[in-house]
Amino acid sequence: MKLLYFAWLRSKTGIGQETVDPPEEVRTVADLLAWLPTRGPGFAAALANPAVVRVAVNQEYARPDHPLRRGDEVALFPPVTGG
Amino acid sequence: MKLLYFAWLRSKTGIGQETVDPPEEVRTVADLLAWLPTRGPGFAAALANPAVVRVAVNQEYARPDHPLRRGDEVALFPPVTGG
Amino acid sequence: MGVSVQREDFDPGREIEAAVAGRTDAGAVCCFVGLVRDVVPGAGASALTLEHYPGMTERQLEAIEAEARDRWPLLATRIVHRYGRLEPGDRIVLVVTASAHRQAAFESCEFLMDWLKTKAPFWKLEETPEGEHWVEARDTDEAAASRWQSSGQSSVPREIKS
Amino acid sequence: MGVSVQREDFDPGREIEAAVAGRTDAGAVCCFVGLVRDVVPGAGASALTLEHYPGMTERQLEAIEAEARDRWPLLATRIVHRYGRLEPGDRIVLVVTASAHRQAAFESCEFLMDWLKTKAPFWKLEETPEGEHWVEARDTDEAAASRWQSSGQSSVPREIKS
Repeated sequence: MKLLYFAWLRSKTGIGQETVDPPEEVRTVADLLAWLPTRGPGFAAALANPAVVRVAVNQEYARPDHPLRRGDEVALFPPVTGG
Repeated sequence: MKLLYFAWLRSKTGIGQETVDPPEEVRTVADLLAWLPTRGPGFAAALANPAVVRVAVNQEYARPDHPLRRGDEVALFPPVTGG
Repeated sequence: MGVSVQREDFDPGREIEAAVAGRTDAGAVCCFVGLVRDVVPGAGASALTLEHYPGMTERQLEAIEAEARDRWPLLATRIVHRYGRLEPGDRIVLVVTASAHRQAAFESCEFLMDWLKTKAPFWKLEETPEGEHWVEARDTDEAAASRWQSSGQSSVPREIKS
Repeated sequence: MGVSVQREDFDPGREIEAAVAGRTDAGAVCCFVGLVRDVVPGAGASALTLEHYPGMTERQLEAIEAEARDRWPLLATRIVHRYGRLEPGDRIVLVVTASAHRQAAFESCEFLMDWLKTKAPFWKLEETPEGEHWVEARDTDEAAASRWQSSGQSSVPREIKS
């Protein structure tokens, strides 16, 4: 599974892009957001407040119950501030 | 008193601009709109429906009770259609 | 930035540029351009002639512009309105507004157009295959302008957004 | 017509021109330009860097554009959004909409800007004298976007005015 981090999620994790192989119990977006902080203090800090983290699966906004597959591209980012 | 006619008020009266000396009883915009049709069939046709005639006195929109003076510039025109 | 009533065409890109030239406090520019529509498509030309009331037109446009600047925190405003004979596709009118935030720019631009349509002394004489006729005012334009008068809706800026 | 996400500047005048080039059925063009504001006036430069999500950005902009065309009778739409480092006064974003009548042009342009502000994956990193920081999303932008979702208000075009 490909993970992308943007804006301060990238600064806090120190990662722009990585490939991960989450445990089998990680079946939804919510599962992923619960699992990631267990990977280290940077991830814990970045995901301390999941309410301000937006998730896109395969470049479409996804809700917490959205199912995840092996080949998905999952992006994590704060609320957008363009325009 | 200077009178100006625009759009179809000009076509119907056949006049773009004229100087008139209305009788003394003509003291307001409403008086003027009542007097003008008595001046001939073109004026009667142009003012047949006073509800669709807008009046400006000295280049400001004026209501029927607006008082008139000798030196005023009074314009008569239909609802505007610019923009 | 003022008002122009002119026979000549105008350049929307240059007007947008001029509205915010040299400043760094404007986050939002809204520009509206009105064009001559071909009212009888396929039936050949349907040009129109715009008549106006020189003197009163400029006065009205300046009053409307001042009113917009009273109602919204604007950094620049520009109104250009043409008169004379115009063909389908020709530009008729331009309004540009600039503000720190987008809502003031959008609202004031709409406000100015609504008032132009109902208060500025211009009249359109349309050429159709059946001959010339004076375009009639539209009730929907009156309705659009009247919404800025009611105290209930949008008569003052809503909360500011960038 | 279409969407561009680019590092380069754009030309609002040319975009307005292109939106209605060769047509005589468009009576109204609305153009919005967003610019970098100097957030700390007088304190020297406060440039910003716009980060985006290549791929998803274009997808989102195209989806938003299609949505606007479903909701309003538009003859042309154009969205340009820049990324990279920008200085105060620089253009960031352009939206152009064209329609027969002005209300559709104004409303759809506002709609597109509201959605861009809340859905398009761009993030602003601001340089201030105290250092860099990520700009926070504004509740007022969410509120502005949500008005297009409620069925009560403006979700379908109101009566048409020219």
